[in-house]
Amino acid sequence: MTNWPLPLKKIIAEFQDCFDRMERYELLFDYANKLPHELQSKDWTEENRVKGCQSKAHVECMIDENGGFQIHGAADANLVQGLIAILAIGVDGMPPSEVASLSPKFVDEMDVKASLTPSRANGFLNMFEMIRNTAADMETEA
Amino acid sequence: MTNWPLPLKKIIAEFQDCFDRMERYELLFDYANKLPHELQSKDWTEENRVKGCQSKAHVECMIDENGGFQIHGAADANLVQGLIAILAIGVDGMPPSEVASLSPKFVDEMDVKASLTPSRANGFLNMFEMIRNTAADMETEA
Amino acid sequence: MGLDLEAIRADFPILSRTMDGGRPLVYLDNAATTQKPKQVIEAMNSYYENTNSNVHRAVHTLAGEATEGYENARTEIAAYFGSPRDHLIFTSGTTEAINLVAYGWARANLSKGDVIVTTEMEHHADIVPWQILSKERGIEIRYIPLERDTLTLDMDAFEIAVKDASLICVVHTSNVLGVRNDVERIIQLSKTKGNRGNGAFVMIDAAQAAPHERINFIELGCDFLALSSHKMGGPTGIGGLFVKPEIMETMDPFISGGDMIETVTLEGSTFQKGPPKFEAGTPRIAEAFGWHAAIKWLSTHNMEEVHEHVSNLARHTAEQMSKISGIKIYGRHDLENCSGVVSFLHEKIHAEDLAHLLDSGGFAVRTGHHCAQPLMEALGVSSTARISFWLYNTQEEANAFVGHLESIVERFG
Amino acid sequence: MGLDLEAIRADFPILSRTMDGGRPLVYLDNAATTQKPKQVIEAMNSYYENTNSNVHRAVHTLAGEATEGYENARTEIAAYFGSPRDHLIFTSGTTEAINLVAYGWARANLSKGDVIVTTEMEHHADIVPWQILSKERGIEIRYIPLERDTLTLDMDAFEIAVKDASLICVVHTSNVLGVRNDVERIIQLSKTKGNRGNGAFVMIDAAQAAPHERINFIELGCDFLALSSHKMGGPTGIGGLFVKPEIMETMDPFISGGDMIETVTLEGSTFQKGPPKFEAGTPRIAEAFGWHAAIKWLSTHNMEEVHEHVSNLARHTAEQMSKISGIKIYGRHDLENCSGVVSFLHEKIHAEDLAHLLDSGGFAVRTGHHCAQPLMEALGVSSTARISFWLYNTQEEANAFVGHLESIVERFG
Ligand SMILES: Cc1ncc(COP(=O)(O)O)c(C=O)c1O
Ligand SMILES: Cc1ncc(COP(=O)(O)O)c(C=O)c1O
Repeated sequence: MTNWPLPLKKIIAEFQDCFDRMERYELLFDYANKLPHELQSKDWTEENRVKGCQSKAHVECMIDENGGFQIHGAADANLVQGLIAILAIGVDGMPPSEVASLSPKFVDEMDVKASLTPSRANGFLNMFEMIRNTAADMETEA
Repeated sequence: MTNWPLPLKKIIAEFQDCFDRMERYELLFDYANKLPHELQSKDWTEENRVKGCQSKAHVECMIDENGGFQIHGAADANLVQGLIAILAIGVDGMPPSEVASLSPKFVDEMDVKASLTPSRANGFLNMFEMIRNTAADMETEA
Repeated sequence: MGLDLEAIRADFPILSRTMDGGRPLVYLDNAATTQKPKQVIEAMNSYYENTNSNVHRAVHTLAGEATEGYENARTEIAAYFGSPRDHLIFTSGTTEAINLVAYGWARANLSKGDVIVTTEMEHHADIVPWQILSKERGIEIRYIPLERDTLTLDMDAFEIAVKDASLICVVHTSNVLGVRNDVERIIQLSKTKGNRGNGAFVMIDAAQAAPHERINFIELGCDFLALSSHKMGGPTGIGGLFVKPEIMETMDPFISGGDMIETVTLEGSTFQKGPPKFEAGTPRIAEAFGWHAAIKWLSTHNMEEVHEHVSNLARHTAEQMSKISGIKIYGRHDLENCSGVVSFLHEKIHAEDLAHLLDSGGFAVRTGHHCAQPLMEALGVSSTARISFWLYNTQEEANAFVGHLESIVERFG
Repeated sequence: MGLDLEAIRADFPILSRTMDGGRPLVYLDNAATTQKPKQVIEAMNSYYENTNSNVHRAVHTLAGEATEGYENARTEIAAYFGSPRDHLIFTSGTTEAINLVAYGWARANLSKGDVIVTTEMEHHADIVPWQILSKERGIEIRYIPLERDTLTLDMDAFEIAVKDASLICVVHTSNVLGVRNDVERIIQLSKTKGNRGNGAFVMIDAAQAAPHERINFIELGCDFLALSSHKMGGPTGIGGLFVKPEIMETMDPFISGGDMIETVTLEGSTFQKGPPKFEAGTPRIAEAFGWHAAIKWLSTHNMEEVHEHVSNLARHTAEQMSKISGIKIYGRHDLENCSGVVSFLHEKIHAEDLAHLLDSGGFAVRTGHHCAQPLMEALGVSSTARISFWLYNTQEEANAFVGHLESIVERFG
């Protein structure tokens, strides 16, 4: 296992304990309800839309009062929202520099195919890329 | 062997005696020089052009003084002209009604693939069809 | 009699594939594309392994065989649709076929003030080309609405709209609702009342119909019929447009280049007649061999039995599904001539989630707007989940699907 | 090093086919279409037997694998041509690619008074679309002549013509003469002197170049590059147009329908960005898998060696042929960068007769105008016979061909 941030490590372990894909989906559904910072649908704009997702997904990155990274997001499909939640929990409060160097591979380790929604470009990877870039920008700006 | 007109029968037999395709082509080349009624190139018109032939081929049907069928034709490629010649010799002077019911299968028996020049429509079959139709028309007109 | 499903399934190599967790593949996305019988795969193999050559204008043996096979495919495919070979133009599919009508025929024959009538039920392939044409030429488009209660076309509105119409473009069988339109009546009305009684031209999008209904282009009496090979057991990359020859003559060339010309000089060009005029460049040769093989394969089955089979599967499945709490069906499966398509939603579980959850059971199900956003709008939804049956699907598969859907709804609903 | 011809030939099932009288097939019609290695045939088989599904917009496993494979094909094919994936639009071949430039770009960006410069050496695919556009929009076409003595483009004429030109369309390598144009200089002149010094757009027809020359679209610096899969070991039914992204943005949609839209309402539609905007409908999925396999297969060979091999074969064969009495060669095979094409005629034996006679020896040879009637006109002939080599052809085949040609000339000349 790569050296994931601790909260992510825990989540990955949870998924690896699942019996089958259905159970993993159940877990993802659970996480969908655990968004640390839900982006209310009134705040869903063209600007924070994740491109390449078939369902609607919106994500914004912010810095908390301690300079830690925050993901605010939501999606209309639960599996997508679950992924956003996991990512948001995994990096919550992390220094942007660390977020910028995170690998999207943790989803493979969780073994949820939802991440592979075959849009033209992979929606999840697009989101991940966007988050990393934002984090990198925050870094240089800081 | 189908019941071909005698002159055609003889020609078919000649071809069947050939050793290989090259020899059959040689024979076709010979026949190209034996056109009974050559259509001079000055008389090549859009109207008597055989459609679907890659090379230029022109054919006209006439009735001789005894009411017998005549094919006047020519082509720029020798193998095509050879086929026209064989057909012209084969039916020369025949009653149009017999020409109208002739089958193009004799070419298969001669085993010359030239007949199969793969144009969009098969040039030789187009020519044959045209000749049969003209013969049938002559028949009804007579 | 009836279909021998075991024998049919044995013809499709992909149907023995196992999915996640060793589950068998249950392929229910046939309206998107059907699977291919081995006869089709082998026909293309054999083409590439024995015959491959460019067609037309060459005299060597391979070119002869390739040309013969290619043109033979045209003859046999046309015959399957009740037509002589010179009625069939090969295209890359239904989409290009409809575009050929828009570029080749409509731009040459319609002008500002003309009206094109189409419907709310159409696939984007039968909407966007007309919208582009409309914008370019000031041709008006009118959409026949879907009756919200019966989910069928508003034929009263059609009877009125047809009077002004020069061209009517209608989908034969919906790719979302499973509804078969009364194309016979639409064509008859178009021909008698269309264009102020002078008769209107009719284009029928038969992409979803041909896989389970035998269509006779000549008897049907429309002017254009658009088709995709890949939705009826054939390969991707090929389809066709049937056109009445007298109408083909009034069409301008569309895609141009080699093979569609008679002569080219620096001053200008003259074109071939008939289908070749619209088939520029190296054609889809292997694909024509493959489509031909699909037609041959389909011909060994009774298409009335095929239709009954897929429509029964859809009807029974829709019935079962509608008993699951929270599931709503979009479409009409009580109609005798319904196709194998069932669209549905769950009141709480997002369609995309549903599809993932179904996929984990081995069930291949599509979700989305199905390239029919105006229809989605009419249904008041942004997308649906959709299953679609073809002749190899079994009642057991349908039952298993319903069972899995039930358990998903219980667990996630 | 050098090419391992035996291993290469073993990859092509068709090359072991025997012809009339048990003679081996000597396939010398590669400029029309090349044969396909078994890796390509198998890639398509495997697609149909394991993966077949419509791509994009679905979440089930097969759709995911098909989409991944299809888009991966785009990435890898684009990379082979030195480009990012968003530069490559899949088309049905070179012909459709050039039509896409004519319909999608030229109609949106050129107008009456604009000048398109092309050449006498072009394939009809690069002439007819411009003639149709010219007639429709009053855009002028100027043809750079072929220098009758050197059989190369008159570059002095080009330097003058380019000044007024908005768009330059040139064939990279002639399908008749074997001549490779100095496309680097043509592009450089177009960019610096074109359009009164503002720079002209350049479209390069690389159908005949890609099979034996590694082309880097970015380094080459043209705006459009048109290609066919079937001439480089890939399947029929697919090809591509490379376009610079900033230019792609200025293009109108061409073929329209599903998959290329962002939204469709009854009022109008908005379109995708990048290549998807120009890929309406179900794409050529199996074909993309096949072309990708061809690119992978080609990548295992050194293209400089491939080029040297085919051009040496052409050069030596042309030399030998020119010693046969009555044979005249049309083309330049003394040039180092000549392709594998040799056109010829016999003073007495008609080209079509020649082709039949050669075919009876197992030699697949093309005759005709090769979709280049203006070039035929410039050469003062109506057709030629043409042999064309690819990487699997051997010196023994070339020798056998010359021998058979000699014997034909002796017997029939
Ligand atoms: C130079 C050139 N351009 C264009 C084409 C047309 O290619 P396709 O028929 O694959 O569209 C060809 C093929 O014959 C060619 O040789
Ligand atoms: C009704 C209908 N029309 C047109 C199309 C477009 O067909 P293709 O994508 O094969 O061009 C489809 C396929 O999705 C369809 O279902």
